[in-house]
Amino acid sequence: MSTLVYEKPESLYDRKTHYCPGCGHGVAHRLIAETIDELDIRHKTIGIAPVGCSVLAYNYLNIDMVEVAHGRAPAVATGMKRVKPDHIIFAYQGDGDLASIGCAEIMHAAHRGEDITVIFVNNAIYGMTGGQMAPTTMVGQIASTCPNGRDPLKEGYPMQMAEILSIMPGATYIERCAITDPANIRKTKKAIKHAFQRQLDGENGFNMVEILSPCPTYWRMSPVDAKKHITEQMTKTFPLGKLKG
Amino acid sequence: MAGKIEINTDRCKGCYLCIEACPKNCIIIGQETNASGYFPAVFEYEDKCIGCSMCAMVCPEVIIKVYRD
Amino acid sequence: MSEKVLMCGNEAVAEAAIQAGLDAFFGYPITPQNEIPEYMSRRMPEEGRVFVQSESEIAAINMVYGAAATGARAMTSSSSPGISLKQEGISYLAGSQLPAVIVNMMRGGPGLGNIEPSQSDYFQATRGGGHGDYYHIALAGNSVQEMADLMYDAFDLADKYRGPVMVIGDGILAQMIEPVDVFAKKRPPIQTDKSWALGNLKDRSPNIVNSLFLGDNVLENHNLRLQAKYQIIRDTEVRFEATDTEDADLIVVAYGIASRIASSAIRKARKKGLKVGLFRPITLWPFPAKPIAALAGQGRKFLAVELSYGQMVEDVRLAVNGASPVDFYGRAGGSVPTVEAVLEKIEENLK
Amino acid sequence: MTNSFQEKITIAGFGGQGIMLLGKLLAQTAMKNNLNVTYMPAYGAEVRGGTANCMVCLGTDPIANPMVINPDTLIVLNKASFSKFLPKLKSGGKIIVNTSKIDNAIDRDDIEVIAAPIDDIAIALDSPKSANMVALGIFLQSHSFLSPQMACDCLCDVLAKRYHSMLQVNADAILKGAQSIQ
Repeated sequence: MSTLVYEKPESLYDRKTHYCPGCGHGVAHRLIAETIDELDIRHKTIGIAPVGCSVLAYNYLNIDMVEVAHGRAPAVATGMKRVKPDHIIFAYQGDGDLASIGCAEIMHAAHRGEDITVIFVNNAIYGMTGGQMAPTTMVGQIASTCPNGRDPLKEGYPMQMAEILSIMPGATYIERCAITDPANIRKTKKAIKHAFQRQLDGENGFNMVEILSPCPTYWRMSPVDAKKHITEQMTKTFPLGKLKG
Repeated sequence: MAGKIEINTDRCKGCYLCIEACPKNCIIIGQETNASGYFPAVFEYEDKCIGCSMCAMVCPEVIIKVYRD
Repeated sequence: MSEKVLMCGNEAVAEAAIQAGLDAFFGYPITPQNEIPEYMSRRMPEEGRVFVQSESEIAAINMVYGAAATGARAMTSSSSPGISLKQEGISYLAGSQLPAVIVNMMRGGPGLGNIEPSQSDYFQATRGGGHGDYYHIALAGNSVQEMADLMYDAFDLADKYRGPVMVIGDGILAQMIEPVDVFAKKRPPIQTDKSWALGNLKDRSPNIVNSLFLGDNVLENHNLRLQAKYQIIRDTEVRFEATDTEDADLIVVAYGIASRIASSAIRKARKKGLKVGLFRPITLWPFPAKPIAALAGQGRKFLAVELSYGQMVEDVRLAVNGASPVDFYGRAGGSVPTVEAVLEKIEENLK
Repeated sequence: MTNSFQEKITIAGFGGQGIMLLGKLLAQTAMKNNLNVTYMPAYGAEVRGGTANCMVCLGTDPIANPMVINPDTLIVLNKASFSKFLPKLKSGGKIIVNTSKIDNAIDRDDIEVIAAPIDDIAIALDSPKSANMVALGIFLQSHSFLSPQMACDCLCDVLAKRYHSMLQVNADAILKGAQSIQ
């Protein structure tokens, strides 16, 4: 007599995604959906989809969602949380959205200590527009707008947003995780759950979970190699672990 | 402990992360393409499965159901 | 009946918004509208409502977007350069069909311009302003009292038509102090269907607030629905004030502060026996084209007076459609037309 | 029943002389006594120092245009304002000049000059900061539409609560200003 021990969470639609094979967004969506189900907060959670590959996140997460302008998710989240303080408000953002065009919005949401959660999916590249350099692209990493690899003298160093935000008094929980192997995926979920639980408990402060996530397509790697690349290379620039809280 | 998985192969995109994650090597690459043109992951060695859910944990498409006895 | 008090336009607009049921204000300082966020920062917490000074105009309009998406009455205010920054968010509000109120106390431009009164954002306010095929209602008062009164209408119209509504003033209307009763037009907010709002997900499928429409014709169909809404607004929401236009040989068209300067000139012209009237658009969009067309012809002339270099005059010409000559007089860049200059222009037209 | 009238006033001085408060009190007094009124502060980029000026229009009819280009009455409390605004004063208009700070010759003979050592009157009251109120007293005394006492009665409406201990001092200054030109 076998029993079902794992299936897709209720807060995730049973739907084909537009993501490339091996993309980390699918796993990140699932972890959020599982967290929402397990905390039983579907009726009072609002998600914010960014511009970037996850622009259509509202097609996959079976919850109330809003799609917003590029980089502005933390400002939208601010407006929402202020009028709906009993709701769990999370912004789902990529690296271009959060660290480049939306740098002011993320810094100030953290600075004000908005009681929101940001799920920051960092794959060090612009996926949707075709593999251009991101603010988090690593030194030496090739992208379509730095074809010889990122040169810090010309393009600057990758922005370490978790470290930058963690020094702000308004930010109370910041952790960097990775979607690589089952153990790290479990840790990622635990971090998301902790962040949402903080909102649920009415704890003050800005929460962010940064997720190092593979982009096999624009890293020009197989999905399996892309995961190894996170473990072996990406974590050197973006070390895993809790930075605050 | 015996387990069983069901892969919705129609929706598989052939990333094979599940194959890499499976500690018992129960999953293989299928021989025929699915509707999207991918060679899907296929649950082949059913007797070896322990229902550990590692495959489901890494699957980006969330198309694996896991059963355990 | 409540008593009139002295308030500047900015403060009157702010208090009227609160009385109209504003739930959340988000803003960023810029002269000459600073009294609005300052006033809100005092009063909104007193009412147990939300005030946030944002990090930028872009953030402010997106905070409005977030609050509005949950069905709250949300508002921001700014002045010309700041309104340019908000255009991204205004386009998204229009695309996502979210109600919100934006106040623009116009100053001189282009660029950083200056902080003096101006009406040079007329094109921006009446042609959508941001990207995409959209319009929003634009309401322009010409006194502190009317600016306050229009706030009640602005929130109701935003809710009724599910979209952004702009209330347009200028540096003078923002700063000038006049006796005002901000409660004069107080009424309960109109009740509209807000089943589209986010939050409290129970016994329904999830709501999505979105301006992204992919797929064949999907966006075009969305645009057609918006256009149908705009047509209803054009047909039903036009507002204007016509004074002494019936017997007029010349009709001066002016809105906002320009209409007050024009009315001084018209009064002097009437004393000289010249038959001059004033047509004052209150909705800049929808522009009162039909009422102007009805006055055109019959040997009548028109004169548009603006604190800009010929923006509204284009709408007057479109409305008149060749039936009458349309002249223009305006100053811009923060310079204000004098009554004498307008009178001279009137006399020149009636020679 | 007064005859129909409209008065356009420019009040100017340097920042800190209480120009804005003078304008606001005049506007409040007009409103309280059933006149139509507009008050338009000039707002500049400079915050402290520099010149400050405001425009007040009051009268029996609704005020169409709140802008004052050529005032009927000009109140000037410092030299810079005197030089800037005197040429704009309407022919037949009145100028109230603070002779404590302005010793310039007036080169127009088509206007009525009301000269008073406004700062010195305030200093004599032991309240140098009330020069603005002295000026208002002079203005009201030199026109017939509102009495100095009416302004005194409106002080509590425009002075912030924390300054209400200064109500009497300001009222004294208004009345003293009025007396100075009787």
